[in-house]
Order: sequence, then C-alpha cells, then structure tokens
Amino acid sequence: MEPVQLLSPDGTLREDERYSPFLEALDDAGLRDLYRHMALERRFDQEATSLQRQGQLALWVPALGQEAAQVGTIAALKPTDRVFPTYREHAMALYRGISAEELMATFRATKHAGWDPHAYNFHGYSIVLAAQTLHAAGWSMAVKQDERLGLRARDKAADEIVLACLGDGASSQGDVHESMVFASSYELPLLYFIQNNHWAISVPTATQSRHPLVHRADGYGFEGVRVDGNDVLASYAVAAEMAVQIRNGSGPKLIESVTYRIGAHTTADDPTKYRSDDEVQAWAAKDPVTRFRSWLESGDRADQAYFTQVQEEAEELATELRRAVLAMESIDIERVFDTVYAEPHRQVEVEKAWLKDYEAGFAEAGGDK
Amino acid sequence: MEPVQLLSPDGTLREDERYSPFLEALDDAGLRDLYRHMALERRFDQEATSLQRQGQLALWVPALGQEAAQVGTIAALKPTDRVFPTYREHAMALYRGISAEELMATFRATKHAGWDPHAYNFHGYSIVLAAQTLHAAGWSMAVKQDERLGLRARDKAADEIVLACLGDGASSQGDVHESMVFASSYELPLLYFIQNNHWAISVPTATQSRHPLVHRADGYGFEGVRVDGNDVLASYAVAAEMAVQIRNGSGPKLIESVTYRIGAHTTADDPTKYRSDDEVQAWAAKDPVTRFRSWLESGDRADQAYFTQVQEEAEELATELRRAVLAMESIDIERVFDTVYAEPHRQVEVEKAWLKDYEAGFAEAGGDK
Amino acid sequence: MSRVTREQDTGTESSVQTMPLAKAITAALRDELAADEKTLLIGEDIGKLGGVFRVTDGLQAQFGEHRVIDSPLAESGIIGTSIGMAMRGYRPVAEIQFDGFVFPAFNQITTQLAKIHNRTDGALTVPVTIRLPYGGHIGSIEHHSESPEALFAHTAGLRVITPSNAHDAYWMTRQAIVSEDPVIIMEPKRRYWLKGEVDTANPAPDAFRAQVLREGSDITIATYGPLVPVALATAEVAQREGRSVEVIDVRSISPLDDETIARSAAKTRRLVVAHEAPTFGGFGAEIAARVTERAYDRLTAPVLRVGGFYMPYPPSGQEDRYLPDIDRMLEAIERSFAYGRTR
Amino acid sequence: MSRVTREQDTGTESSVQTMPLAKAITAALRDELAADEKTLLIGEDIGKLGGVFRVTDGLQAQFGEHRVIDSPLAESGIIGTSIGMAMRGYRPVAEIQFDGFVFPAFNQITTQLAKIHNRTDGALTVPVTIRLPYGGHIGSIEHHSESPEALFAHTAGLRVITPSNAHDAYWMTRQAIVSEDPVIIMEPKRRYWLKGEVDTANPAPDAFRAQVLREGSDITIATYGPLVPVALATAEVAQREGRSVEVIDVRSISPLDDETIARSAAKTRRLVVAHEAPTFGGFGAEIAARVTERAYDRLTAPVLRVGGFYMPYPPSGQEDRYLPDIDRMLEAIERSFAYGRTR
Ligand SMILES: Cc1ncc(C[n+]2csc(CCOP(=O)(O)OP(=O)(O)O)c2C)c(N)n1
Ligand SMILES: Cc1ncc(C[n+]2csc(CCOP(=O)(O)OP(=O)(O)O)c2C)c(N)n1
Ligand SMILES: [Mg+2]
Ligand SMILES: [Mg+2]
Repeated sequence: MEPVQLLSPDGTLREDERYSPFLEALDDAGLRDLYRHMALERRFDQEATSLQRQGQLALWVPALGQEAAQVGTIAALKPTDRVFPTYREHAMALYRGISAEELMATFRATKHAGWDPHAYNFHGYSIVLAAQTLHAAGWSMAVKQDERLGLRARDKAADEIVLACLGDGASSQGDVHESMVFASSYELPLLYFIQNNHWAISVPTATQSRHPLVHRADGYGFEGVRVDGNDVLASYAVAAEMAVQIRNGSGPKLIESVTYRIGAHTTADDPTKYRSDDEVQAWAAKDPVTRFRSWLESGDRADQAYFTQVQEEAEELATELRRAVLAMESIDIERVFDTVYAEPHRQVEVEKAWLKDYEAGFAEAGGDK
Repeated sequence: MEPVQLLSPDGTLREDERYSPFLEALDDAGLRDLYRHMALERRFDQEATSLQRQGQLALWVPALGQEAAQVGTIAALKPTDRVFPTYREHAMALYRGISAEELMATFRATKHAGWDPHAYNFHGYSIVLAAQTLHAAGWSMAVKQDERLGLRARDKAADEIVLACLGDGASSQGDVHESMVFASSYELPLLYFIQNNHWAISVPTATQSRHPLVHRADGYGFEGVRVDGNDVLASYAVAAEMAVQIRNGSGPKLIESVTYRIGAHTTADDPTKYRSDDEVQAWAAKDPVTRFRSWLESGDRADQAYFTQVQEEAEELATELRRAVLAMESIDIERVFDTVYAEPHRQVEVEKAWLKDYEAGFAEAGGDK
Repeated sequence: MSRVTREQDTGTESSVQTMPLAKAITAALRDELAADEKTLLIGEDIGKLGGVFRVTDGLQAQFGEHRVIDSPLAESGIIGTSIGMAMRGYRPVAEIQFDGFVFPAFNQITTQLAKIHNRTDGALTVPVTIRLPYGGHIGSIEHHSESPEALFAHTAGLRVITPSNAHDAYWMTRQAIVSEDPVIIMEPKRRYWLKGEVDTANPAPDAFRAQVLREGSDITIATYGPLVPVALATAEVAQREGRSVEVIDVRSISPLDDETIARSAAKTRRLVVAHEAPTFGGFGAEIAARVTERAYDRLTAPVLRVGGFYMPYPPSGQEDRYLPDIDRMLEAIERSFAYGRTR
Repeated sequence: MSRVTREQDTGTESSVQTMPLAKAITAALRDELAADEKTLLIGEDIGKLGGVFRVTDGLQAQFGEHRVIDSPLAESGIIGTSIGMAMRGYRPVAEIQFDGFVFPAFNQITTQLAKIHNRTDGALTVPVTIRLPYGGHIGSIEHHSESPEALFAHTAGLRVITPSNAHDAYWMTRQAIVSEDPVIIMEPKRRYWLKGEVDTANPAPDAFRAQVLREGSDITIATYGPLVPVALATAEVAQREGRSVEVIDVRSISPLDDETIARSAAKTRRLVVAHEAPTFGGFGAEIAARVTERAYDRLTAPVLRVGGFYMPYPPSGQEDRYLPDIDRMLEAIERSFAYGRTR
C-alpha cells in the first residue's frame, strides 16, 4: 500500500480526491503555522541534544525527521481531543502549549512527568512501551459513557476523539492488541497513530512485521491508512479526514505514518552500530522541514521576513529552554512521599518522618545530609 | 467470508477445486476412522460429565459439538507434528493415544498434567489462556534452528509443523498477538487453530471481535481460512492443505473453525443464564457426528456392523475411563516437592523434611496425618 | 471516603441482615453503583452470568450493560482500560476471574496503576478497585487457588486489603471503591458462602486497619482472609489446652497496621503469623520482621510463620497437606512456647 | 552443572584477566555459546548493537543471527518463545533490557516458566536464563532503576541470583546457563563498569550459595548485587570507629543460603540486611524473619533492614536520598548496638 502523499519531495502538490479537500481548512497563515511548529521543534530538539551533551539532561530523545508526521497530525485535531503520546512527541507537546520546563522535567529527571495532562488534554510521556494505548482505549470508553450519562451534551461528547501514539517497535506489544480488541469491540472514538520511523533502537521495522503495519487494522475490521510522514500536508489531511469520520461514530482507525528517525534513538544510542550512513543520507534528502519550506517559498505563501521571524522565535525558544533547564531543580523526596498515595498511608508517613529525623541528625552534626 | 464447507448439513458432498483433492488421501477405512474418533470422544465426554456429577472429578470441560473440528484437524497432521492444545481438545488428545488415565489427571486434580508431552508430541492442557501460543512459536523457532544446525536431516526438520490451539475468547489475549508477531517475523512453521465455538464462558464471540477472527491473520500478512468446524471433511481438507504449504516453507497460517459448544463451558457453568435454548437447538441440528454418520451410511461407506462395533469400543472406553478415574489417586506432596526444581534447592529440601517430621509426629501420636 | 465512613445507624428499621460473604460483596457493589453513576464494573462474565462466583449476579440487569461491562478476554486490557476510565473521573471496579489470571495484567498494575498518581505529581488519581478472588481449598485445578498478595504489597502505590467475614466484606468493598487510591481487594473465595451478619448502617472499622477478633494473653496469631476462621478455631482448641490465644485479623496488607499487631505481640509476648501463600518471601516475613523490630524487647520467642510450602500450589488432591490448618497453627504455638522454655 | 563446576586450573598460562563486570558477562556468554550449540541468546537490540549496555557486543558477529537473536519488541514474546525453545532442548538466554520492562513478561515467568517442570511432573525442563539489569544510581529516567527481586523470589520454581563482582559475574552467568532450572540473573547495572579479576579456570563458589566477603566479629551486614561494595566500604569506615563488621554477599536470593547468614549472625550476634528495593515487603524481610528464627537465641538485637522507601523509584535527581549508602548502613549499625546497650 503506497503511502498517501500530497506534497512530493520535489515540491509538487498532488490532487487527491479524498484528501485534498481537507487542506482547504488551511489558509496561508495556517500553512505557515505548520512550518513554524516544525521549525520550532527542530531548534528545540537541537538545543536539548546539546544540553544533554553538556550534562544538563539525563537523556534526550530526538524527534528530528518526524516533525511533519507529528505537526500535521496534531494540527488536524481539536485542542479538546485527548492525546496519549509515547516519549518522542515533542512537536505535538509544544504544539499543545506545553512549556519547555514542563517538557524537560522527565529528561532532566527532576520529576517523572512535568505537566498536568488535564491542562493540555495531553498525557505525560509513557516509558513502558504501549501501556498508554490501553489508557487511551479506557479514556475513549469514558468519553462514550459521559455521552450516555448525559454528562456532556451529546454532540459535545461526540466531539471528543482520542489519539493513541505508538512506534513501529511498540506495535509488537500485547497491550496494543488488547487495546485494538477493546476499541473495535466497543467501537471507540480512537485514532491509532503509528510513527513507523524504521527503527526500534537498533531493530528494523521488518523484525516487528514483514507486512506493512497499516494492515494490523484489518485484523480488527477497522480502517488503516498509510501516509508519508515526511509530508506535513498529507499527514494533516489524512488525520483530518479520519477525525471527521471518528467524530461521526465510525469507531477506531489507524494511521501508519512512514517516516524516519534521523537522529540517534536517544543520546545514549550509537546508531552507527546498526545502520548505514547511506540510509540516513537518503532520508535526510527527504527532510520534511525543508520540503515544506521550499513549497511555501515557491508558492509565495511565506516571504523571507517570515522565515527570519520564525528563526528568531526558535532561537528564543532555545534560549528559554536552556534557561529553564539550568534553573530546574528536582522535586524533593518529601514531595515524592506525599504523592505515592492520594490518601494517608501509614508506612509512607512513618518512612517520611524517619528520613526527616535521620537527615536532621546530620544537620545537627554539621554534616551535609 | 463464508466458511469452507465440503459436506453440507443435508448430507451432500460438494466439489471444491482447492480442497477436495485433499480428501483423496482418505480411503473408506480412513473416512470411517474419522467417525470412530468422533464417536469415541463423544461417549468419553458423556462419561466424564457423569463422573463429575458423581463427585469423582473436580471439573469437566465438555467438548461436545466440537468433535469434527478437532478430529478433522488432527487427522490431517502427522503424528510427529507438535500440538499445543488449550484444555478442551479431548478428541485430539485421544486421537494421539493419550490414555483415559493420563487425560483425566488434570480434572481429577491428582496431577496438574497427566502425560509426557514428548511421548505424544502433544503438550499438556494450558489453563492460563493463550500462554501456550507463545510456547508453540518458540518450539517452531527451535524446529527451524534444529534444521540449521543439521541436528535433523533437512527434510526431516522441514517435515515438522506445529499446531497452536486457541479459543475465540483467548484470541483477545496479548500473548496471541506476540505469538503471531514472532511467527510472521521468523516465518515459523506454525498453524494457528482457533475453535470459534461462539462463546467464551458467557461472553459471545462478538465481544472479542465484531470482525471474523480469521482476519486476524491479515494483520500479519499470512493466510487465514474459515472452515465449517462441524464438517469433519472440510476440517480435514483445509488443515491438510495448509499443512502441505507450511511444510513447504510458507510460514504461519490460521484456521478459524466455526463450531459450537453444545455443552456447558465446564461442569461448573450454567449456560441457561446467558444463551437461549433456541440457539442451542439450532446448533444441535447441525451436529457434526450425525451429519458425518448419515453421509457414511448413505454412501455405503460403513455398515451397521461397523457402527455397532464403534459403539462397543466407545462403551469399553467409557468403562475404562470410569475404572481409571476411580482408581486414580493424587500424587503425593513429596513428589510435588521433588519436581519444583530439576536440581536440589535448599528451601524445598528443608520444607520437605519438615513436613515429614511434622506428619510423623501425628503418626506417633496415633493421629491420621 | 466520607460517604462510606460517615454513614450512621439511623436507629429506625433494622439494617442488619445475615448473608454469605459473596452476597455482602454483591450488596456493596449494588449500593455503590446506586450511589455514584461514575462507578462501574468491568470484567469477564460479570454480566448475564453474574461472574463465575455469581458475585455480580443481577447487577447488569439492574444497572445496564454500560455500567456492568462484559469485557473481552484480556486482563491487561481490563486493567489498562480501567485506568483510562479512572483518569477521566470514573471509578471502575475490575473483576479478575481467579488469582492465577491476574498475571497478564501485572504490568498494567505494577508499572501503571500503582505509579500514575505519583508519576503525575498528584495531577491524576486512578481510583480503580480490583476484585481478586484468591486462595485455595476449593478443590479446583491449577491456577485457581493462589495467594499472590505479597506480589502486590511490595509495590508502593497500591492498597491491598482482604476481608474475612461478611460485614467486613460489605464495608471494605465500599471503602475500596470510594478510596481515591487504587485498591486490590482480595476476596477469600473459599469463604464466599460463609454467612454472617451485615449491618449496612454501621460501618466496619477502617478498611486499612487490623482488628483484634479475640482477646488472649499467651500468644497472638495474626492472619487474614481465608485463614481467619482457622485461627479462631485454633484459639478455641488451644483454650481447651490452657493457652489463651489472641487472634488478629490483619485485614489490610498495604498499609499494614503493624501498630495493632505489635501492641498485641508486646502484650502476649509471642506471635505466629499465618497465610496460605508460600512462607518463603511471603507477606508474613514483613509482619515478622517489622513486629520483631517494634516489639523486640517484649518478645520471648521469634515470630513464627505458618504458610504454604515453597512449591506451586499442588494438585488439590494434596491441598490438605499443603494448607495451614488448625494443627499447623497449634504446632507453631507449641514451637513458640518451646522457645520460652529453653531461654 | 558439571562442565562449569568441574573445570580446573590447568596450571599453564594465566587464566586471570582484569575486566569490568559487564565484560565478564560477555565472556561467560561467549564461552557458553562456544561450548554448546544449543545455547542461544534472544532479546531486544542484542545483535548489531550489542545490547544497550553492550554486554552482548560482538556475539552476533561471532555466532550469527540465529544464535544471537534480535527479537521483536515484546517481552512476553521473548520469554514465551524462550520457554518453547527450551522445551525442545535449547538453552535460551533472554535479555530483558531494563528491570522496569520485565513486567509485560511477568505472566510467562510466573505462571509458565516457574511452573512447567513441576506441572509436567518433571517431564519437561525449561532451562531458560533471564538476564535482568537492575538497580539504580545511574541517573536515568523512570523504570530504569528498579529492584524487583522479591517479586520473583516468592514464586517457587525460579532461581534468582545476583553477582556483585566480575569473577562472580562470569561464573554465575555460566552456572545459570547450564542449570536445568530457570534462572533469573539480576545484573547490578551500576556496577557494570566495576573492574575485577576474572579467573576463567577457577570457578567461583556455587552460584546458589552466599559468601562471606569480609570477616568481622561485632555485627554482620548481609546484602547483594549493587550494595556489596557499599557494605564493604561501610565496614572500612566502621573499622576506623572500632566496630568489626562481617560482610556477606548473599549472591543467591532463591535458594537463600540462610545457613551462611545465620551462622555469621550467630557469631556476631547482630545483623543488618540491605537492598535497594523498598524495605516494605522486600526480600530483606525474608532474610530477617528466617535468620531470626534460626539464630534467635544468639541475637542481641532485632535484624535491622536498610532499604529503599515505600515509593516508586524517585526521579534520579533524588536518588541519593533514596538509596541506601554508607551513612544509612552506619546508622543501622548504630541502631543495632543501641539495642545491645539498653537490654
Ligand atoms: C516494555 C518496554 N520494553 C522495552 C523498552 C526499552 N525501549 C525504549 S524505546 C525502545 C524502542 C522503541 O521503538 P519504537 O516503538 O519504534 O519507537 P521509537 O523509539 O522508534 O520512536 C525500547 C526497546 C521500553 N521502554 N518498554
Ligand atoms: C488468562 C486467563 N483468563 C481467564 C481465564 C478463565 N477462563 C477459563 S476458560 C475461559 C473462556 C475461554 O473461552 P475460549 O477461549 O473461547 O475457549 P472455550 O472455553 O470456548 O473453548 C475463561 C475466561 C483463564 N483460564 N485464563
Ligand atoms: Mg520506531
Ligand atoms: Mg470459545
């Protein structure tokens, strides 16, 4: 199944009967904004990588190369749609307004998760692969139940859909299957978004599936579509088309977004051990950001001033990121004690008190604990 | 997808270009033998149910109605093919020569599993649903590895295929997905055999999947076929056809055998709580054993003497079952201690010795422990 | 927890009824479903069938299939989707059919359910209740008789409780459901048909505290769930032999009310801990270690443990030799006193 | 186990090499792959990448992709297929990438791997080895620093061992692989780069026994894996303060060599047990309860435990306050002696 592509690498925009109409919702400002979000994420990502190299982050997980897949998809959703990301959806997180400080808490290891999911309709990063796909299914069940209970006006509830992100590697986990079983059984308003970036650390997608991942949907009787994840317009249009159907009660759907992880898996990874430079270069040539920028430029949809302005904004974001990271301190262990349970728990209280006394003993003794 | 049917409920044999040729391997004796195995299992099953009612078994799991699905499939395999059953494949187990005593150990709760899998190329019943589908995948990986290592002559190794049984309910488990991922990734010689008997205890198949289960194979890019599980000839031919392909290196395949559980889920179940009499009656009318018997009779493939002889054999089997069950005693807890580990383990030894002393104390005191 | 603990005896018509433990749980589920439309049940066969133990009997008919949900056959799915629903404000009560089938959900329970409140710095609560019938002595086949409480207790973020009588079963179930934390309520399945008085107007003691069920002065037995009646019977027998046994129903595994147990042990100066799970690495070790620390100067014998052997639960033909019973508890009592003598 | 325990010093050229603990494991895997064609490795990223910790570096190049198998990303699949291969006579060594990712495989480990030999009355052996890097102090993110040993030890049928130095790592890995039982070898990941001498001709003590690493007379510290060097350092400090500390490397969690620990505790009359996992319900409770029983009359203080707090492993910015260190061990030693004084 050929991925849906609207903007080819050489910069021509194709007409597609099914998907092109969905681009009409984007005026020039909207189109430029897609670019802007991609460019911001890219700069953000570079800065994060360098912060990690300087020892300021425990880890960084670059999303370079996947900007179009992420920005196109999230832009096609409403802010009220609920997103369950993996750990690489920085472009989506930034799009939703999550701050540099909030986003980096996990990676500076100052907090497990840095933001309140309810504030952005965007959940925390999920480290145990695929676990979040079941939470997304449960959330979707609750959306339908809210509607039945009349807790939201019928069309308001019907309005909310859920995005479950996963990678090609994670697709092999049993939880993904169980999520899809529940989604199809209860006809949930749930869109699975697989970013097939060709690698799960060092393991190529073929080890997870010799058959295109998009076909997983066939097993459960819902629609799956493959999209060129380096084409922000196709990513947008396919997600927008599916979102309409899901809002109309179609039940779950799946997108396999074919893209490429240009950077290392994480800053702890050494991709030269398992993939060739040629492969990386071939994909770099399909870079989603430059592809879209050229098209914007060629069609006079954005002028040089615009790109300069975005670049400035990106630099500001990088500066803010650096400032935020350097200023971030770990939450105290006292706070960790306080959130193990929502209600009082004897052992937690006793241990918290013990630690206080214990550390106070050092203070008295002039020690540094 | 209409299930493959060769022998219709009204007793006519259809020609099917793909599958009919596989029936040629069966002469009249072979055909009769299919009947015989179905009839034996049915009688066995009735006796087991009555033994359970009489308090002689902890539990019984009737297979009534699924005889054709099981006998047709196992008959199409070679005795050297490895079977990983669920807990309802009594017809298959008996077909492979497992004795009444061996089979009933689990159900009299005298042993967890009553036979040596290596003796019959047939594994013990698996109670944790779907776990065995991964063991089947691992076994299949080992079959291929044996071949690579030259531990068996190439064609001998290529000869062995693996059958992984599961139910419609179990199909929802994550382990089934992971098994299919491994099977397709490593192109394993593995045949999945889903008996869709319409119910998982009280839950209808539609709750597991609104879409026919056969399509699960599509997700991984291997072939799936739906077969009328109450038609022993179709069950045989489809399995035989697939076995040939798998032996030839096709990789995994899947059969969805559409059948019906005529009895209760187990003797602890009360099916009147969740399904209608009409439904059961409608399926009883499609009884696989009488369907096949009528056809054998109408075509003069078996005479009355044959049926009488089978009936006698079935009575003998029932008698042997009763005798065996009544005589069966639980293995001793000492034996349980001895098999927790294959090699000595300190805590196990200490506890075994403790129990011996402890019980000896009662004996000395004239107690009964 | 306000609704459940605040309720008071109205003083009008009798709120006391005798019923089996299983039916007390049914009543608790019914009352919570009625009290809060956000409470719902999910599990395998809990609808028309009413669950394999009939604990949810009649509830789907009363509350509908969207509040008493028959799930696909997938335990990780049951817990994972319960988490998702809880994130959106629901209170799912998930039934796992048998102890031995909780393991496919272990990842969702351990890495997700237990940790989400902490992970999100308190932003999300996940008030999921997991009902888990557990324990042996029902003459069943493999995987239907296990006691995995220690495997949950070690993971912070979960509450683990287990009632031993109908009244507790009613109230502890309600308290579990209204708790803002995830609670695993382990139901002693061999006691499902044990009848007892349930007073729906007078709450049982806090679900997260232990309870002294019988006072005694010579030795304490602390146990929980299915073995509580065994301990009470043991105390009777011992009484005839001149030993006064105090019996504590531990009730809550996490949090552990070590205070109540240690107070008793300090009084009687001897403690026996019993559970069906294997002794080795079992929860009894925690009770023993903790109480020894708290009451060290008072104890006159080591805390002794009575538990299952270090083996998979045996074929039920042998379960009588595996399970702690009155004789095994008496033996431990004797052993404890032997220490007193030799010291 | 013959091949691994029988091997003797040949007396010719030196068999001793200094290497990091991780490389000792690599060497053990290489030697076992070479010794038995039925031994194979399976896991995520263990091939070209050599594993995220590079422990399998070079092994796929040497033995081929069918003996060092990159698996799909599915832990239940890794263990479940390892079981299937073991049933057919292979010796799979399965790598789980990090402690926190073992839970999707928990069902296969607990209900299958642990029980199959027993279930089949000995007809099937399943000699699967699971390599599990565990423990904290690597400054990582959530799920990369956990210590789940207690969750495996409670399940009979599994062996659970953990080396603390390079020589042990080499030999215990080989012994795990040749064992007919399933073995979980927990690798203290923060010690991967700790160098030590490995003598490939002189086997380490039996992998399933504890070892006294330092003799002392006043108190015993029993610990394992990553905390062994901490305990040794603690003993040094205590020595300067006039306390003679005996240090035991527990090495094997199941079986537990309680004999060695109890003998030491009976000698020193005091015992401190330490591990990174939360104290509550942790394996230290088992050691404490068991040793108290065995050495009751000799102990002059309760067995004290030093462990993690009852919380999910905290953000690594706080791990120094969470993890047992020299000060925490010293504090426990002081507390132990306080008992001696007041009694
Ligand atoms: C259950 C689980 N197993 C293993 C890991 C370790 N791990 C982290 S990311 C990763 C690869 C994921 O690949 P993919 O799903 O394709 O996502 P990508 O990293 O390419 O975005 C692995 C194996 C994990 N986080 N969770
Ligand atoms: C993991 C697990 N969960 C739950 C159960 C309890 N259980 C036993 S059989 C069964 C229904 C199985 O249905 P299906 O797979 O369709 O097989 P059938 O019984 O119809 O042959 C259930 C829920 C179990 N054995 N294992
Ligand atoms: Mg990927
Ligand atoms: Mg079924």
